[in-house]
Amino acid sequence: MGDEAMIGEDDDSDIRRAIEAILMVSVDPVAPNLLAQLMEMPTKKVEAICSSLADGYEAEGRGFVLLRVGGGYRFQSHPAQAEWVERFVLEGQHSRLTSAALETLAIVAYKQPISRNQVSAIRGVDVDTVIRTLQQRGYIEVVATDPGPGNALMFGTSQGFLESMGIDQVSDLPSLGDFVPGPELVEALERGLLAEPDVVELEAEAEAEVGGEPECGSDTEVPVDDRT
Amino acid sequence: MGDEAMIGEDDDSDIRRAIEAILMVSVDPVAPNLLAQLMEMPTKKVEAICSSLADGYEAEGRGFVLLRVGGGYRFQSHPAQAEWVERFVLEGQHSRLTSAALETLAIVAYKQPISRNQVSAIRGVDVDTVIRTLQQRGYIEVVATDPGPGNALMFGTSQGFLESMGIDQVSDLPSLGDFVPGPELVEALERGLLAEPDVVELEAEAEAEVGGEPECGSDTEVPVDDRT
Amino acid sequence: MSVTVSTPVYEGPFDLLLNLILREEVELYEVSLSSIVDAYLAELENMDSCDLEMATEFLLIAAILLELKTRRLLPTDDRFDIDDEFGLWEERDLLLARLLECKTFKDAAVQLRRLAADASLSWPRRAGLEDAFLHLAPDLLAGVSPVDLRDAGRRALAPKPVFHIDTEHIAPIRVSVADAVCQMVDEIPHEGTVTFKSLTEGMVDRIAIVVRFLAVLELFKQGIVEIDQVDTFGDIHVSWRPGADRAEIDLIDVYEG
Repeated sequence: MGDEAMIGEDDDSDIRRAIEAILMVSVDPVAPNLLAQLMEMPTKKVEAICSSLADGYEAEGRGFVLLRVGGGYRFQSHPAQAEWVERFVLEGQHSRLTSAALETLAIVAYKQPISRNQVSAIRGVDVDTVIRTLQQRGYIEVVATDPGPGNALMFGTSQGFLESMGIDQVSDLPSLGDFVPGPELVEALERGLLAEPDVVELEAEAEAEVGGEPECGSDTEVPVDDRT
Repeated sequence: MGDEAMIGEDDDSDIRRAIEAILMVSVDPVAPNLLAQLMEMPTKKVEAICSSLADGYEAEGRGFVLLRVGGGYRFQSHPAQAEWVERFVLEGQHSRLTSAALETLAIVAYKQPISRNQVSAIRGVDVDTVIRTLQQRGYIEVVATDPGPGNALMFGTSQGFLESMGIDQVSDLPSLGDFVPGPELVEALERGLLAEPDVVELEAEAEAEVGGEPECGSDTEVPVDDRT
Repeated sequence: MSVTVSTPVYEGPFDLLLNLILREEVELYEVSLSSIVDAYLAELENMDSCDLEMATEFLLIAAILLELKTRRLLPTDDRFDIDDEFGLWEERDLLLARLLECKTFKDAAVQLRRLAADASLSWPRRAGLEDAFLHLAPDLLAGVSPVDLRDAGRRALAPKPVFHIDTEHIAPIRVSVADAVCQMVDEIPHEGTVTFKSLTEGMVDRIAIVVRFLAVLELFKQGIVEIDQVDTFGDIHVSWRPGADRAEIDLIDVYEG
């Protein structure tokens, strides 16, 4: 770096900011050539900036590090802060799955093998984060690849799931049995809405439908963040 | 860094590091009192440190921010880097809400807890579809059941709503009073709704008879609260 | 004046009404409903699919406008009962209150839109726990029984209500003029006359009687029957026209008056 680095300082700070932003929101390590592609600059340059960023954090005594891991860069907690993170994990984390997450897990458990898109179609919302959490926590895993176009990953429950539930095999789960309508559906039915029993059936079309939002009125549409 | 002279400073910097590490591994906003509990220090102190961290990132021109949102602190990408992040995220992660959905959301947000029928009464149309969309997108949720006859489901905004709006709590929303139409608009509307010119005279007489009973429509107050 | 309904989409039941009244202080009776309908239909054609909600809202707006219009166009009765007059005012005040409320939340929604737009520029970190700490994380399924999971499954897999319009109250019209013509050529004697009353004997449905009446008029138009009404409001006598051939009857599929 040395002298030349000083000249390019102003340019670099923009790139640095962009890289910090991208790495902050990325779930997986980001490959330097992907960054290079996005920034339209040489990979070497990206790598130099990333490593100067990492050095900077270390020098400033930050609680996080920028790590080169698994073929890419990722923000992580600083190893020296492990004790605090452990304390947070043990005491602070929600100790239960949200009802949304539990419902997603139930869908996977009862409908496995099932693709992410199929789960999405049933839930009516994006399930990426939840699926990731369930996978990360070892309750579900990829059990197959859909032979059809797209080769979607098919998820199923894991051994860890069986252990947590205290059952030997998936078929030990209680039968879904006769459908008992919940209060919401009862209310909807009372209001003259029709139940659509076919929804339970998984169809190939469901996957195709996931992409299209049923919302209309394109001109007045407003982007609303939906990353919940 | 001086040794003894900067003891207070060192304490803080330890805490700062710990907070940075914890926030780095957390998915949801971390409540300040949880941090306070882990750090065994007053919540006020944690809040002060967090806000000084946030200010620091801004001053250093970082690509990320430390945001107070949805009742806690969270690392997010800097809004100024939105263009780069969008490039990286690729698929439009921003789902869109129609104006109708947004107006319904506003009603729920300001009048919560509120039943579907109450929302309907304000919107003047059936809101079933919109309510379901908002629910599926995680902006609103059932927060209670009306104890009265019918046991209507009462809706309120969710944690996801706060995060989407970038606010810490519902009370951070601008006051509804700011949106009540001014007297000119009320007058204009009244003029527009006038039945016949001579009816006005009739009305004047009538008012004199009844002793000037206040007209619910004629003053600037909007009866928004009478359904709660 | 011409009301140009140029809004790309009608949204919110009172929006249009609100705009119409506020914009240039539109006199309601000058609002041409047909021009609004035309603009609306043009808009519908531009859309890929029919938005039921939008269509419904439009109908509601049209109904409100129509009601207000008729109220304005009808001459005011000087001897108007004061109570009725109050009722009218109350109704209008209610509408006014609703319009104001609608406007309030409309403006609030604009603010929410701004908040959301600003917030959407910043993405949250969602990476979560690093692998090294995963073993420490408490079992999220602790305390969750298989029955709990089944209940969650039932909730998630429950049939979802779909939008459905109850049309049971709309009686389908099952009688056609063509059918009535066919039936009546057999019932009208070639000699002598028959009364319309006897032709519609036993019919309860008003629409069926109307259709029969139209059928008689149709036969008259085609020169098959003669019609005679002696007294005002008296019974109508129908008789076969001498020399008319039933083969000449032109059966009409669609009756267009």
